[in-house]
Amino acid sequence: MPKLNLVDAINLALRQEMERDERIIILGEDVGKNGGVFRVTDGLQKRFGEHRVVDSPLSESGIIGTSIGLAQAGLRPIPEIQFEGFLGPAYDQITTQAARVRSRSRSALTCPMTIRVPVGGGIHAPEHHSDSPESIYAHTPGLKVVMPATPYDAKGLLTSAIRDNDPVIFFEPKRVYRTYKEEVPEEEYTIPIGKAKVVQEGTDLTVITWGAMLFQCLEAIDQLPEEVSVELIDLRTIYPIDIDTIAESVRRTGRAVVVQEAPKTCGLGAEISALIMEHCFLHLQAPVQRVAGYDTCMPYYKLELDYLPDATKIGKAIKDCLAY
Amino acid sequence: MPKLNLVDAINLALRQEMERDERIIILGEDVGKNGGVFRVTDGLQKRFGEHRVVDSPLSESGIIGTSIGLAQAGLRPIPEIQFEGFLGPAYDQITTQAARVRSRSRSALTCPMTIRVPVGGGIHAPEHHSDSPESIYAHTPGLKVVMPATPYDAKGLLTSAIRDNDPVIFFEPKRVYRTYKEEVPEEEYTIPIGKAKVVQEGTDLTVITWGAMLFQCLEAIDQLPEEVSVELIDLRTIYPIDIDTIAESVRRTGRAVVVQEAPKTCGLGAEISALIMEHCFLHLQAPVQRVAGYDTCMPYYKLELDYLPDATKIGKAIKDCLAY
Amino acid sequence: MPLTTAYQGEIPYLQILDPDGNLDESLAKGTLSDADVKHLYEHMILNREYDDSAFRLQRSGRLGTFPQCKGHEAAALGAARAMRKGHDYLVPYYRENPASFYHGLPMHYILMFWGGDERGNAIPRNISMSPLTIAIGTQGLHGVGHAWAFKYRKEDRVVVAFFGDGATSTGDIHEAMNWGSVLKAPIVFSCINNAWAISVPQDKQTGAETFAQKAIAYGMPGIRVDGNDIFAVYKAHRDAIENARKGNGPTLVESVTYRIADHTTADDARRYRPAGELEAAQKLDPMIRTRKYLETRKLWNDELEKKTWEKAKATVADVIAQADKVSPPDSDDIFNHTFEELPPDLIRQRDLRHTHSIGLNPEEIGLKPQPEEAAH
Amino acid sequence: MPLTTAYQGEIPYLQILDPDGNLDESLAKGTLSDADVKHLYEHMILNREYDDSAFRLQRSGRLGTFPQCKGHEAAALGAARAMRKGHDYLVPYYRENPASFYHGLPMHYILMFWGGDERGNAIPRNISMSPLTIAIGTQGLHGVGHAWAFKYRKEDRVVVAFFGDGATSTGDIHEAMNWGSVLKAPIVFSCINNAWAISVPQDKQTGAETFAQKAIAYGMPGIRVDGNDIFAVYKAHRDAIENARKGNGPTLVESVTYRIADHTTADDARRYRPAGELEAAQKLDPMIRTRKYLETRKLWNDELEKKTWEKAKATVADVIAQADKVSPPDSDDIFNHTFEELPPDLIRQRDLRHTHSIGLNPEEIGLKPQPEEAAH
Ligand SMILES: Cc1ncc(C[n+]2csc(CCOP(=O)(O)OP(=O)(O)O)c2C)c(N)n1
Ligand SMILES: Cc1ncc(C[n+]2csc(CCOP(=O)(O)OP(=O)(O)O)c2C)c(N)n1
Ligand SMILES: [Mg+2]
Ligand SMILES: [Mg+2]
Repeated sequence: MPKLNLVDAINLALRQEMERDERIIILGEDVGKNGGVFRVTDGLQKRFGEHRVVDSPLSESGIIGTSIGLAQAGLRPIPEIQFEGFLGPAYDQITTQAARVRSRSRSALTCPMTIRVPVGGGIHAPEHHSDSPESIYAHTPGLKVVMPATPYDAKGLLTSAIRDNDPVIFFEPKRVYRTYKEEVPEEEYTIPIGKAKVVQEGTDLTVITWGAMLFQCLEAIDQLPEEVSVELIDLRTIYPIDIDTIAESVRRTGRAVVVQEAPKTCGLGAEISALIMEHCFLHLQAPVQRVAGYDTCMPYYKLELDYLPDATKIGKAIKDCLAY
Repeated sequence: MPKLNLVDAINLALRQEMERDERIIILGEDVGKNGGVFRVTDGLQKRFGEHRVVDSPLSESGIIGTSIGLAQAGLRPIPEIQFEGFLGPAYDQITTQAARVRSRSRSALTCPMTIRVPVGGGIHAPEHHSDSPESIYAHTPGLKVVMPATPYDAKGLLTSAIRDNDPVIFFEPKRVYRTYKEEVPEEEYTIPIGKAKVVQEGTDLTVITWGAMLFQCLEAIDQLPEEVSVELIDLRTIYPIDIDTIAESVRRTGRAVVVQEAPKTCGLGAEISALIMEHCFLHLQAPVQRVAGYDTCMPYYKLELDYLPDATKIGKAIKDCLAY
Repeated sequence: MPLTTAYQGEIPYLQILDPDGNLDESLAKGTLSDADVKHLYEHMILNREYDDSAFRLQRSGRLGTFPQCKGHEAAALGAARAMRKGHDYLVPYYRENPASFYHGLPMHYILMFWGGDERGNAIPRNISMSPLTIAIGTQGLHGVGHAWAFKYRKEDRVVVAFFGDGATSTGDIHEAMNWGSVLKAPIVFSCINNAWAISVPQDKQTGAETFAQKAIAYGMPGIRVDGNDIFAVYKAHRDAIENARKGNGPTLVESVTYRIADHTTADDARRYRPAGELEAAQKLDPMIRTRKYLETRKLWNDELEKKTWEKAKATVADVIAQADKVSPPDSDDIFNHTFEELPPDLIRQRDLRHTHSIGLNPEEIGLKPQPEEAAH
Repeated sequence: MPLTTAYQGEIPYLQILDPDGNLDESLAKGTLSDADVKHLYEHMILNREYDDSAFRLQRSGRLGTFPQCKGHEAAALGAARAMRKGHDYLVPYYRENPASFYHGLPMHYILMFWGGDERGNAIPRNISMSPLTIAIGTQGLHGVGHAWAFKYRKEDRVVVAFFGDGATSTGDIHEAMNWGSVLKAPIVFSCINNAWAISVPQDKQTGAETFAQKAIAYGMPGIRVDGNDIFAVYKAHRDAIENARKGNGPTLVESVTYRIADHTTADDARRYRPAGELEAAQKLDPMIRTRKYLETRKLWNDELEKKTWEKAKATVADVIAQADKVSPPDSDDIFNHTFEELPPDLIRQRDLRHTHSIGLNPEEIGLKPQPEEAAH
């Protein structure tokens, strides 16, 4: 089985789905001839033609707004927003329009589309290229939100997202794009949206994370004393949250640490922390701990590593929680 | 002392601040000649002139974007967004621009502005006129978010917001606009941003809420058996959250219910629930309970009362929590 | 070459039927037949009756906010008539009842919509139109997407997307026109300039003399028409639609009309309208000149007028009765149309009708059963 | 009246100095003096040297992404020269180094900015410009707000706001031009049309022949100029600025130039640029014709050229040294510039450098002291 990185795994999923379903149109800034600024859509325009892989005007609201029309008319658009920082101009079309098509029309219309968005920090990029807005969209009813951390999961989840009949935001942790490879089957497969993955089993404490932070968590766990047994859960889907997998684990371990890149306040970590209390109250040995970005603007890149959770910060939270 | 409703209290604060500081400009759709669709800015254009109370084009991004320029140039704009549902087109200017002016320029520039926005459901309005997006903005570093529930608080908090040297979103619970009156001093006064109010003291359980839900909570508490003693906290400021007041209370009562209109997942209630666990873990007798809007689109108005938390739902959560 | 012309362009203005009911025969040639005009006038009456009835329903507390369409009849119906019914695609904003009804939308749907019921927006499959839009300007891009899909599938369908003068200030309408033009999408942008956006007049909305000239920004044809003139509106839209159908891309049509009503039932236009403006506009009411024209052609008389109003009243009474008969919406529907398949937590929220956790699912989440259940 | 003209307009094109260095004397009259041109050419050299050096710094890993300005020199400097330095207000996007330096921005700030340090965006108080913008199009509205403030305070200052061809597709630039026009704000919109928006060419960005004609949508004057011609750029901006200063509102100026570089150092334009296009554009390089012109007037020679480059190299080397000397940013600044006064939780986050609660404030929140502290 070939070892692929995240970029190649996503590219492969896109190619296979486009072959399978000619209702699929990819659109976005620089996705065609240039193959995307991260080369995620590389080669697709050549293969499928300019009518299926479309270089769009510089207009994020337009990318999502026209995608809504395409989707309502029976096609399956896969819009790309070049960086999560440029979701802003598309926010209205995503939240007040795409997310509500089904509800507003009592299912007379649907809006199947997969919005691909590179996300997160750690790549030494300029402003607006390093944010983590996932909780904003998790708070928006009518949207599914997915964020795989690994190539295998990305391929399976993207396939599911594309086939889903509702709008899905598919966040791609850009810090992982080319830094991690694993075996990815050439054949098509799906991974269900809404199912977390237990990456590593353990008995003393549960760490819950998603996206690029998975690798920071692995590093943190690696650096812990050997006798500490940590269970690590990769959420993979941001909404709907797989609280069952989390709760099952925390009921066993009695302790939990949630790790996110986004600012702490009102981040997804708050939701998971609240859910854990609601589902595991009698089993909790310590308050659920949140390791998060600070409640500040994501700094320009010279300070980004000071901002982002890393193995040290995560390790300290784990130790504090264990000692509680 | 005159009894004022929320509309009049806000109008009075605006008038007094405009008299005091001629750097203040009000701008927004229909705020001038028409005095705002809720008449909150009634009479101000007549009093201060068309150059200070400006009827703007239908362009929310423009309302905030030009306000940013005004603020950077040393004025004190008070933009109005007509309904919270139309914050969407302004989202990018608010979150990637207004909120980051100070940080991005290392305080070389600042962005003092008060964005007034009617918020929330319960007034039988069309789509996009009944939402509760406060947690979105609480998650945005660089913004302060305020939501008074009563005329007295509104006047004092709006005065503080206008004088604040950073951007403040000032949410006005429109359901309360004309339904509640109280004594409001004519003289100017301020209420500090970031301080919650204990509306009613109690010993068995703490209810935390904000905005129009305050009145639903009061009703729910009213309907409880007399021997139940509930402490009720009106958050008033959404960010920064006054966790000290909340924690002090919950450490005494051991139980807490958070009530919000917004959809449950990733709402402010999640943050407060997580914070309570973090600050009061050893005192908690029951998991913090969230009474929230459902994780669905806000329904059109025929079903809005089924959607919104009311005294019955709040009462049940309180009872369940007490019985835990 | 030094100081030359980079671009030169102009925007025509079209009027065929003047306020006194006089027709420019040569321009009218090949446009609306007598039967057409008669039929469209009947529609105007029906809509006017509907409009007034809805207003009264609101005043008596039986309807939420309602935006009247009074004055827009020719602007909407002329465009609607130019479309192929059931084939071309109508993208309304919220003030196109006449066009929507013309295309077959059951009339009680609009009452349901403004009565706060999503089912009023569940457009039946055989009606070729999109749901009503409240968020100003957003629908233009949806229209472009639809048109793009038609082009992609090589269908010869054309979209007509409506929006108001106020909407032209939004980023979305700009992006829609830009995309439409770049994609050469089969769409017509129909701007209903009724002089006001709530209380904001044209000169506070734009520095341009016309809205039609915005077409030039996108390199597409633009035309301004007398929006109270059913012939002009029809002709401009028909030409634009056929041009789009041929693959030549979009046109911007500005129909100049007037909102002979408050913005909505929640508005009071006396607060901001200059004295006399409404009265002047009422004289230009599209119904007056259409009737005059029909009378000149001996196609109409008082008797027909009376009968048509009576029929309209009966129809609208029926529609209201039909709306009244609609069963109240099921509150399960708050949940059921959020996704094709509901996630488990949403099912719990639906079935238990609460969001607090105690008692949500006692066994599974390892809590004591909730007291009330224990009491059973 | 029936079929008449609602609007008629045109957009001029201006070129004064042609690619061979020939000047149209009559158009040039009253524009740039010999000394001006010489000075501006020296600036071009300085900027070209800066640009190439920054490129090399990036390639050697000492700078993050960097967008070169190569080719834009005349478009930026002509506009900058037309402004009153320290009085009028410059709103750049991210490719206006020449204009920013001309207005006095310390040159190492730009290296700090692209080196990932906010202090590069802390524009000194005496420099009349706004910070660089990464989010395309957003700055236009800030420019309008600034211009509005000038008007409000009755100052005779004018804003020049820059943006690219790609930016014209954003809703924000549309809203900015619309607002500017409605408010008659003292602002000039300067569109740098360098033929590409990363990999997207003009015909995928707009259906219009020119960007300048977008002015018509807003009822404001528009002009297209040869953006490699320092005279034309200067004159168009000077006229527009003076017009704005007189209270006549905005103008849109389109400067047609070319990005003689990749989009940024992260880009590889060979993937999408048609063969020969770059080479053709290089022949139109503004530096070539400006030098030719100066040589024709005997104001320049190889010796001066050599000396100026040497001086530029020395200056840029100094600038780099200055940037290198800047102390690393203090990570407390992540927090300190979030608000004027930090809320308590942010102070805790800053002082303890973590967000998890245990140990955040042991006494106050009634928890056991954290183990490490207990060990002390
Ligand atoms: C994005 C957005 N902002 C504000 C509103 C509130 N609003 C409703 S209608 C309206 C005026 C619309 O004017 P116009 O586009 O001219 O249409 P008209 O009502 O005159 O037909 C406004 C501001 C809205 N619905 N959507
Ligand atoms: C809102 C937004 N969307 C996307 C991007 C990514 N991006 C950066 S530069 C660029 C192209 C800009 O083209 P243009 O406006 O012509 O300026 P140029 O770079 O050619 O000078 C894009 C798409 C961005 N920075 N902001
Ligand atoms: Mg209007
Ligand atoms: Mg460009």
